[in-house]
Amino acid sequence: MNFRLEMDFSKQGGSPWWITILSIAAALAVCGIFIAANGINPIPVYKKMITGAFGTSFGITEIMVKSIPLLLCGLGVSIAYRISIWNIGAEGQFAAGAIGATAVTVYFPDLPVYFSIPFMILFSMIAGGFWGLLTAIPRTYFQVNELITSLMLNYVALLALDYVVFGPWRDPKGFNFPGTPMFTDAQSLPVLGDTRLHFGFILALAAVIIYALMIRYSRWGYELRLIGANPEAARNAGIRISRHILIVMVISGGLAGLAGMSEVSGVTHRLMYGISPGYGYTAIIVAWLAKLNPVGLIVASVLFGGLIVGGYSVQTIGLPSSISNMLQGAILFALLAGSMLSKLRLRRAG
Amino acid sequence: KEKEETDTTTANTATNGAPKDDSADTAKKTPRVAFVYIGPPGDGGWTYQHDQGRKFMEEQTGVKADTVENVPESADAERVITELAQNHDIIFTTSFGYMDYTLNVAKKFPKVFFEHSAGYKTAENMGTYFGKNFEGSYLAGIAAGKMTKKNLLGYVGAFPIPEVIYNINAFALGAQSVNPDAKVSVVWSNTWYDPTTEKQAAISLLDKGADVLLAYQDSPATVQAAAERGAFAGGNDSDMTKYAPDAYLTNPTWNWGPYYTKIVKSVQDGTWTNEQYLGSMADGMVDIAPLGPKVPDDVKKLVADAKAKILDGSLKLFTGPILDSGGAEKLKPGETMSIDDILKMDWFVKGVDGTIPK
Amino acid sequence: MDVIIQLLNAAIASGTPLLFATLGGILIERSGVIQLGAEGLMLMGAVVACLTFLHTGSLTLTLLAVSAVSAVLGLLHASLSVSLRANQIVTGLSLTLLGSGLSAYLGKPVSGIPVPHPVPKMNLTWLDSIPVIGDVFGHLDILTWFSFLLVAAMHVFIHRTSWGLHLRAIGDNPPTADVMGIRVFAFRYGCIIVGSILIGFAGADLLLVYTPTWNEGMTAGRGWIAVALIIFARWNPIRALVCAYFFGMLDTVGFRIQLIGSEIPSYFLKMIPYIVTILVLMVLGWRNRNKPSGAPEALGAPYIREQRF
Amino acid sequence: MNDIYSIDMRQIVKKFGTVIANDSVDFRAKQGEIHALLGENGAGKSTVMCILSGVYRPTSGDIYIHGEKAGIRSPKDAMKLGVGMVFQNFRLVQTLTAAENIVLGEKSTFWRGPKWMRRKQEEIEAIADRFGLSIPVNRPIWQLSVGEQQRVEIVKTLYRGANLIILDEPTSVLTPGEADQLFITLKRMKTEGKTVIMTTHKLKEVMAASDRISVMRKGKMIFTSPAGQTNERELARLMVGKEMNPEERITVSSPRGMRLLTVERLEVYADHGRKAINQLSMNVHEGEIVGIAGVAGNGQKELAEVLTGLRAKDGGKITFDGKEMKKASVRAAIEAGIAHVPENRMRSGLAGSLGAIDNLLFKSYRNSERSRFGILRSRSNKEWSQSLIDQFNVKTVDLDAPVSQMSGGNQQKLLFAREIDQKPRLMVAVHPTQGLDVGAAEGVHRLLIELREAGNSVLLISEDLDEVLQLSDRILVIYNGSIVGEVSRDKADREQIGLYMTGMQEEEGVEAV
Ligand SMILES: Nc1ncnc2c1ncn2[C@@H]1O[C@H](COP(=O)(O)OP(=O)(O)OP(=O)(O)O)[C@@H](O)[C@H]1O
Ligand SMILES: Nc1ncnc2c1ncn2[C@@H]1O[C@H](COP(=O)(O)OP(=O)(O)OP(=O)(O)O)[C@@H](O)[C@H]1O
Ligand SMILES: [Mg+2]
Ligand SMILES: [Mg+2]
Repeated sequence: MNFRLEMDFSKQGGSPWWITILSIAAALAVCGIFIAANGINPIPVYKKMITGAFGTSFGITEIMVKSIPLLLCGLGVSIAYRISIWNIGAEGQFAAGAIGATAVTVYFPDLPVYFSIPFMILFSMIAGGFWGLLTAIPRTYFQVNELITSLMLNYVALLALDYVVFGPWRDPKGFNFPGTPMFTDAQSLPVLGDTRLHFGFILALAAVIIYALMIRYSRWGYELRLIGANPEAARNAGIRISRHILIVMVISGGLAGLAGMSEVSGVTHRLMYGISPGYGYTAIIVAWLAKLNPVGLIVASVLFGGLIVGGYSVQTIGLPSSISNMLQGAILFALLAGSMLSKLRLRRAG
Repeated sequence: KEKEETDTTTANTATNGAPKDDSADTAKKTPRVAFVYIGPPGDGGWTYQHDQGRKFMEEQTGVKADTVENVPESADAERVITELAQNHDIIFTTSFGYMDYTLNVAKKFPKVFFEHSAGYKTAENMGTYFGKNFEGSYLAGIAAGKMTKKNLLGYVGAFPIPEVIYNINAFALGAQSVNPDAKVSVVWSNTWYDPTTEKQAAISLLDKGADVLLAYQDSPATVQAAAERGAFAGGNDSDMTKYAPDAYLTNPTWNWGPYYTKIVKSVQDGTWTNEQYLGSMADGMVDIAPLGPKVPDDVKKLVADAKAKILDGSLKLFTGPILDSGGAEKLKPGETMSIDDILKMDWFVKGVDGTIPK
Repeated sequence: MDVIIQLLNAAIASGTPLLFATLGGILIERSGVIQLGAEGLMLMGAVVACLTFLHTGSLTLTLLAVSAVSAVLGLLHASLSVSLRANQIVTGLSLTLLGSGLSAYLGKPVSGIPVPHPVPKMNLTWLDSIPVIGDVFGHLDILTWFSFLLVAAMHVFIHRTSWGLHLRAIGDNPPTADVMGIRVFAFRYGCIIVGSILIGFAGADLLLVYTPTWNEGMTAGRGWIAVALIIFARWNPIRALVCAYFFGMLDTVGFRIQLIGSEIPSYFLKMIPYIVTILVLMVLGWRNRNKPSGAPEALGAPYIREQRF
Repeated sequence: MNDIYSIDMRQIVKKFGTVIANDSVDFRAKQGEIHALLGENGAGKSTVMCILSGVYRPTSGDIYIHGEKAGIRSPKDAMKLGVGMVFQNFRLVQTLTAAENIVLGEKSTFWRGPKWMRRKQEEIEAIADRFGLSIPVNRPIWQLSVGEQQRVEIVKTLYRGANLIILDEPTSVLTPGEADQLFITLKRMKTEGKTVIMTTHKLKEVMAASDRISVMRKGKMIFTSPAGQTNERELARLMVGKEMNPEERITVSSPRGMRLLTVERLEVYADHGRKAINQLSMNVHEGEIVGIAGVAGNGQKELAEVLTGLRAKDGGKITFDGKEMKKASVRAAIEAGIAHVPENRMRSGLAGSLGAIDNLLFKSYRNSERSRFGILRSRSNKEWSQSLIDQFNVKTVDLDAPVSQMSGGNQQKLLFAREIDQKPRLMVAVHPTQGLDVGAAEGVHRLLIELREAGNSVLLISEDLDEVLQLSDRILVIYNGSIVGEVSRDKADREQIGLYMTGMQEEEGVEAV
């Protein structure tokens, strides 16, 4: 009697919860070795990471703050991913959205709140959407791979952001330091009590809910599902895929742009260089972890936000910041491996 | 004063003189200190010097400090500072981009003392500190003006902000003080840290014919590029002799240790104030690195003399006549520029060749 | 004339690390596996090069160590993307995360320490008499020459050898390659491992030749540029050479335009390479709209033997 | 007497998940014979052959080659033992040339210089000539016709020295003439001592070409006999498990109505700039089934795509129901009442990972009955789907279960349900019974005839000449992008059509009237 391992790909969807737990545990164990090599007991470190992130109301609201841009960008990436477009340009669309929102504050500084905030939202989405469109047009009409276009456009958007904050939009009262003037209260999203949790959270949740409902119940969502399942069949059903790619990239970019708006208007209150520590890239991972599932998006962005937040917390114990990146990488590897290994089946052969 | 922004005033009313609160007394005996760094301490420049300062302070006061490195100037900064504020008494935030975040946290933690580097906003419990590093640039300019054979100096600037611009101007003025024909060409790298790009910038200056370079960058890429071409060069923030002894000129450096020690002690004995401290060569916060081994003695002497004059106050930098790069008179003869005007400089002096976006 | 020489020199200098990484990426993607982990691999290559060279002082040992570490990372990548058929885009991103974290961790002790120039130059004095050629090729270091050789070798390998034929088949149509008796998995493993080593070399070259000091994140996004160059070069090693140098050159052209005294803000000059890349790809896409794109047909799709097609 | 079989497969079992594709199959073939393996769709023929050629690994069972137990674990092992296979879906690398595809995997030398390639080309051409197969060795595969590709596949196995050559459904892509040519080649192989195994479900071919016949049904091997000792009738009964007449014509005549579709001088360029349709003219009347016969790759695909709005035309005029169709628009075609059964249902007709409801909604989701204000009317859609599924007798576990889990016949029924529910004026059906077994095919045929009886029309594009002959009121033959011949149902003559199909003969002045 002998046994053979086989992979069964007939089952679709995510892996069972215990595989996820096991994967994360394995990653923690491996990183624990590195932490121990630093002469530090890893157990309290992990405890600190978890309590630092989830243990206090401060930690929890901060994770929520962090998860807003991740959620919005992740949602954008995920919508594109649904029709098999890999938008790795959320970073640039985020910057474009931040620029668009700030443009409202620069050119119409005295709008009352009920005009300024909606206009900022609108302009951020237009700017982000336009940036997405710049990826979609080469893709649909010139057969240019969207990976490369969206990646290149990230650099362009970040340089454009640098240009406006160092150049024309520089705060005249800011001693020629980079950065636009501080936003007024009318240009800032309201916050919850004395935390930093701002209205962007509602925006993000609303976006996710609208997305979930649209996908399930709307004609447009049906068309997206069809394209995602089988583009050629979708063409046969009279759906114009190239137009959908354009629309979806505008929406995808618009959501990342909204993230940019919510970050400048809700958190930094001015446009500065470095407002995004790579939200757009992390969003790709969030979108993948969520596997197109709206609830998954919320969970993944909160968990990944927590992981990043916890990563800073452990530094005060004397660990280098690199542990956080390593841990993220290791956890992802473990999850990837875990979700695939869970398809392994032991079979009796012969 | 112009600097009293709305933010500062609201912060003042909010804090209500809280740092004098008695409950903080015990903590003040051995204050818990934290540093927030923009990069890794091993960056060989800005963060490295701050970390050296931290170590010096720890030796002097016996107080151990926590550090958090690689904190981006994004929403993360405010969270990290807040977290630190929950269990520390003094927090040094060491990058310009932390300014608003530090201010926000300072408002929420009136009992904690904040010190922010390179910015301009203060609060009742938040001071700022920086130094006149242009004094070092001026001296480096003297050495460069002497060393150049082609009368063309090159400068790799990170970003066109006042901090970099006044250093370039001081460098040019220093060079022109010993070599009236000296010109400075400027390229902007538009990055704080990207050695490959910085090196390309340096090479393009060398290709243009510059034979002495200075870079307002943390990485030694410019010094390394110059060394390959047999030119002289300096970097910024720290002594870079080790990267290319034969090609090293000098550059301004920081020495934060004494200031950090002072701040910790002032908190311990209750004399801390929210001043906007601007250090100088005179108090040792800024200096220049020892001139490179290949710099001739007469040049070294010239530099040493000028340094002595700066120290004794007989040499005042940015004293007229100074023309801008277009030839317009900016300072009348004998007129000295106010420090506020220096700190927001957005024009080049005559002899500097470069553009500043408006 | 001088300007041309200067531009060529700059192009080769900053293009060589890109070239190594692009070649490595081409090898991997030709076998049908997307490679987005270049940034992490380059950082690991650089840090390992720095550590070994500072400890041993031997270039050979350094390159061996870089190869070994990159091979291990490649093996990790391969086992996930080939054997376990994981999502290749996410695998690449994880590799980048892991590589940047691990390299920063390992590099702590050598951060900011200068590395003496260990890579000897080939001084071909007999070339000096030829005008441009002599100035450009007369005094290059051996790693750069190695990269030239690699381009030629890879071109010959892909188009003139049986393994090259296998590679093209595997990238386009793994089931067919499989029934022809080509071991798809073994080949993909081989390509990923060798390709990862080349990307590791890109980091090593950056550190040993170009900016010889280790610091966290010293590649500053070059790995991502290499990922783009793979597509830009349309999976062809000779075009990779042209594209890498083109990019290396555009990298420096912005500074030179600044120095001419142009009033164009430097930010816009820095955008040039990215915008040019997109425009060139659009033109090529338009011109080749009726031909196979040159992309490996099976790129990104894990191979499962018993799956129905 | 030769007791040792060249191939002896014993008790082969193969499971895919829960599906048992092969259930204790025994299969033997003698040296130097042409052995036909018969079975309806899904019987498990391809699976056995894939096991023999090492593509699949059996769940259990043994294989003996020339009496010795062979451990075939990969295609490479099989090749070493002299087993070569021509797959149902060709295994060719599109971007490589024919010669490169043929030498692919050869390990003799490492170097593949131009000289080496030239030598190999000569070798290949010699082999091809010997067996009467002509192939363009230097052109990339994507430029070759299907017949040429198949010949490349055969040469490939010969080149690699296979003694046992398996052909999986070789004739489904060939014209009758090409098929005859193929059988000549196979006979030549036989005389050279090679063993040929051919899977098919076309009874006529089997009787004409093979020495021995095996029949599979539902994963089991149920019958083996020399060709001379059986007949078509018996084989058909064995295959489907019931008695049936393999060439029965459905004769229902209804008056043909007014002209519905007119195509005049149509010109279409295909994907790689090749002219796919050249001055094509034809028409379809109400209440008739027009069959388009032809060898794959002569413009059928493009014709169907243009008529259904998937592809833009480059010249000519199409009039449907009195209105000219100027722009290519799938939606306009749907609204005009043109239904489409695409050639490969899983590739372009259905979305495998979605459930039955979503697949049924394809064409109607824009109607006010199915959606309102951009929102789908979920509840009423569900009821509607259920009624369709009941009406067309589609077997499915659950309305939301992915349709990829359905069997091929049920998938096709689902597709027809959707298209017919549109109440189409014209149905463009491309290979509607491809991959279906006899029973399911019959059902499809009935649906097409019902459409005609209701006064609608069908444009039946099929490579299966029998099917075209069986159903059509009128047969048009397409060759090289033009209609080269027209035959009415009473005068249909296989040979004549075969000549048209191969372009050997062109009817004078064929003009759609
Ligand atoms: N890779 C696979 N995965 C899952 N099921 C499969 C696979 N290949 C075949 N099957 C199943 O095995 C059974 C036999 O399929 P096989 O392809 O051998 O039939 P066949 O006799 O060749 O039919 P056809 O005439 O359509 O080619 C079918 O039920 C089919 O669905
Ligand atoms: N790719 C696949 N993956 C998993 N199961 C499959 C796959 N293809 C087919 N099956 C299963 O195999 C069974 C038989 O499928 P197949 O298409 O061969 O049916 P069939 O015998 O040809 O029936 P029909 O006469 O309706 O065409 C189905 O029940 C289906 O669930
Ligand atoms: Mg079959
Ligand atoms: Mg079937």
